[in-house]
Amino acid sequence: MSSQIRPDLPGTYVFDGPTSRRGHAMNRMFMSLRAEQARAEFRGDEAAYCHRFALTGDQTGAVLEREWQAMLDLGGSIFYMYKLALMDGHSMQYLGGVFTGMSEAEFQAAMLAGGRTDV
Amino acid sequence: MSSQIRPDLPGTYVFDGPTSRRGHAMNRMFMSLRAEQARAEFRGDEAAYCHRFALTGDQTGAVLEREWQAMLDLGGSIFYMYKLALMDGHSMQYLGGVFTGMSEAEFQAAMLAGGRTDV
Amino acid sequence: MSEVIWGLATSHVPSIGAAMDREKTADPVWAPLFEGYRPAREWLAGHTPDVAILVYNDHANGVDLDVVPTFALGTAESYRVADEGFGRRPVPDVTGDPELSFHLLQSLMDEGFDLTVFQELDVDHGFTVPLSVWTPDPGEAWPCPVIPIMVNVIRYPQPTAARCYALGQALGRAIASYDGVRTVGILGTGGMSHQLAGARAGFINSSFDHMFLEQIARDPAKLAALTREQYIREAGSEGIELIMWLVMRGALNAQVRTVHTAYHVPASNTAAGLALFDNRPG
Amino acid sequence: MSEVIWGLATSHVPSIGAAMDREKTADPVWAPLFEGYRPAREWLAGHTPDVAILVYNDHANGVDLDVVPTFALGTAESYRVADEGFGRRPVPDVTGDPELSFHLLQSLMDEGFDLTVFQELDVDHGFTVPLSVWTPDPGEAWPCPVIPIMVNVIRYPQPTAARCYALGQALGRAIASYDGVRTVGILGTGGMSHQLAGARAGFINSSFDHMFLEQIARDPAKLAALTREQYIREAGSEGIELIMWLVMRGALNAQVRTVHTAYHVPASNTAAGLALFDNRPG
Ligand SMILES: [Fe+3]
Ligand SMILES: [Fe+3]
Repeated sequence: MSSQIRPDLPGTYVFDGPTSRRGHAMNRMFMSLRAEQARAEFRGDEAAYCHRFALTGDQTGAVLEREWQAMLDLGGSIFYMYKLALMDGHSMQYLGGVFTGMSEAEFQAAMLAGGRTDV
Repeated sequence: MSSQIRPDLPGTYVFDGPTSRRGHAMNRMFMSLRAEQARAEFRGDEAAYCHRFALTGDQTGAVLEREWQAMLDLGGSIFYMYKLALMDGHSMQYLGGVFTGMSEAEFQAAMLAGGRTDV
Repeated sequence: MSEVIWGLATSHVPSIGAAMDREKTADPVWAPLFEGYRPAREWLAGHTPDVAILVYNDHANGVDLDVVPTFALGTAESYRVADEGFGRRPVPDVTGDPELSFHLLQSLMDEGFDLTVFQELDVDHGFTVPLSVWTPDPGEAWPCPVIPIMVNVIRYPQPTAARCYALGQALGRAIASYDGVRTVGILGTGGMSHQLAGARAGFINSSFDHMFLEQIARDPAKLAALTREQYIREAGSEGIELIMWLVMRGALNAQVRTVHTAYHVPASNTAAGLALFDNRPG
Repeated sequence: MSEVIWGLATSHVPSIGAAMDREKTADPVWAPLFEGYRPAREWLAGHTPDVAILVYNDHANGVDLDVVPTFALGTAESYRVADEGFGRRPVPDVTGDPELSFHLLQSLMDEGFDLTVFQELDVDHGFTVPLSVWTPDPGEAWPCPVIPIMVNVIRYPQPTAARCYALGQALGRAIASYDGVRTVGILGTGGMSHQLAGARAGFINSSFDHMFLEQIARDPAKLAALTREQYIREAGSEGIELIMWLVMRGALNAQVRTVHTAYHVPASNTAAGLALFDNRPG
C-alpha cells in the first residue's frame, strides 16, 4: 500500500514508524524509569504501573515476566528496554544472551572472540 | 562578527536566537501559566514565582509592574507574554494599544478602520 | 495514486475561533468575515476528501519552548485539542492517519527534508481554527482524518519561503505515489499581514495581501523568491506566517482553478484572508 | 574566517565511559582499547581548538520519545550531563558557544537544512563518552566550548548517509564564513558495526569496519552513497550510527592527513573505532 522500503533483515529489528506506534506506551513507561521515584513506584506494583501507562495486556505480561524477546516483538526499543534491564541489574551482554539463546557468559565470550561475525 | 542578517526594522521585534536566549527564563515562566495551579501560585506571590524561574531583576520588575514594552525589550516573545495578559483579562488589542501609545479603544478603532497602514 | 483535490489557505486568528465558539458570527463586526467564508464552505462541504493535511504553526501550546523544529510531521493516531490556558476549544479531537504519515515521512526524508517526527502532539488554535473555517459545525468529528505538518514561523530564522515551497512540491509527489487513499485536501494557514508587538503593532498592508492572494494562484514561484526580511517588512513580523501557504501551494498543480477568495480587516489585530483552489484537472 | 583544524571520529559506547569512571582502563579487557587511543589523545592534547562541534545521537535521555528531530542544533550557553537513570557521569557539564550556534543555524537554514533548535539540552553518554575519548582527565572543565549537533540514528527512516555528508559540507562552509573564533575541532561519533537486539545481536563485521575506516579518509563520497539498508545489513541495526562520521568528514577538506586510527573488538557489544584527521593544509 505505501512505498515503505524498510529493510527486512532476518534477526534484525528496525525501529520504524509502525513499530514505534505499537510500542509507544511501553517505551514511554520504560523512559519514566530514569527517575528513582518512578522506579520505586514500579517496584511497588509493576502491574499497576504498567496499567497507568496504558500498556496492552501482552505488553504488561512481557514486562512482568521479563520476556525481553516479546518486548521487542511488541514494539519495544532496545534503548528504552535497557532502562528496565539496568534497573534489574542486567547488562547489555545479558540481553544479548537472551536474544541469541546463550548465557551471559557465552555471549560475552563470543564478543571477546571478535563478535558474532557469521550472522 | 557573525554573518547574522537578521532584519532590523523600526518598531518591529524579530524573535531571533540572541533574543530567545535573553528571554528564555521569562518566556518559560509565561509558558507555565497555561496551568491553573501555576496561575494560582503566581497570583499568590508573583515575585517568588519569578524568582523560582530565575528571571533577572529587570525581568521580574517588568512582570510585576506589567511593563509590557519592557518585557519585549528583555527578550519576551509576544506569544508567551500573551499568556500573562490573558490571565490579567487583557486582549491582544489592549497590548497593541500599550505598544503604540493608544488606549485599547483607540487601537481597536484603528484596526476597524482598516489597520495601521502607514507604519 | 492519491490525488490532491483541493487546497485551502486561511488565516488562523484565535478570535475567529472564539467568535464561532461564542456564536457571535452574526454580530456586525464579525458578519462580513463569515459572509466571505460562505462560498468556500459550501463548495468544501460538497468535496470532502479521504484525508487532509494541515500546515500550521504552534503558538507555545503543543511544543515546549526549549525545542523548535523547522518542519515537523505528526504520525499519531489522534491529536488532542490543546488547553491554551483557559480550557480547550469545544471542538472534536483530531483523528490522524499514521499510515499516510509514515509514507510521507519516508518520501520526504528520501528527498532530503529533515523532518522532526511527533509521535504525540496537542494541536492549538493554529490548527483548529482553520478546521473550523473549513467545517463550522463538525458535530462529533471532523469530516476526515487530518495530518499535521508544523512549520516554525515564530523563531528567526524561519525556513525560507523557497524551502517551504520546495517542501510542498515534494509533498505533492509523495501524495501522488501513495495508494492508501483516493483524495486529499491540503490546508495552508496563517497570515495575512499582521504584527502583534512593538511600535508597528496593528500594521496592515492590504496591497501586499492582495498581491499575495493573486500570485499564490498564478505565480507562486515569485512569492517563494521573497526573503524573510521582505515578508517581515511587507507583511509584519507575524505576517511571515504566509510562508505556510506556499507549502500548500507547492503540493498543487501548476495550474489551479480558484474557487473563491476572501479578504477582511480586521479579525482581531490581523488581516484575514482565504483562498480556495480546485486542483482537479480540467 | 574560522578553520577546522581536526576531525575526530569515535564510537561512543557507554561502557567505555564506565571503564574510565571506574578506573578500569588498565584492566586486561580494557587496556588494548585505551592503548589504541593513546596516540590520538597525545596529538589532540597539543591541538586544542577554540571551540568544538560534536555530532552525536541521544539515547532516550535528553529528548522525550514523542519528538524525534532528524538534525538538531544546540544553541545553549551550557549543556548539563544527563542522569540516564543511575546518576550522572562524574564529568563536567559542557560549556556552549551560542554566538557560533546562531551563526551555524543561520547558515545551515539558508542552505536548506531543516534544523531543530534546542535552546536547552541535557547530553547523554553519546556526547560525553567521545569527550572522554578526546580528553580523559578534563578536571573542572572540558578543554573548550562544545556545540552539539544531534542526528536521529535510532528511528527509521534516519537521514540518508548522503544527506549527512551534505550537512557536513554545509557545516564546513558555515564555519569558514565565521569570524568569531580561529580554530575548530569536529567530532563524529557512534559506530562501528554493532547490533544490540534480535537474533543477530552481537554482530560484528570487521571487514566492513576496516573498509569504512579507510574510505572515510580517502573517498567519503563512496560511503555517502550507501543506503540505509546497506548500513543496517553491513554494520548492524545500531551500526548505522556511522552516518554521523560523515557529517564530521563533510566539514573537512577533500584531502586530510590521517593522524591515527584504532580498531578494537569488543567494547561491550560493539566494535570500537577511532580515526583522527589533521585538516590543516600542507
Ligand atoms: Fe499565528
Ligand atoms: Fe549509540
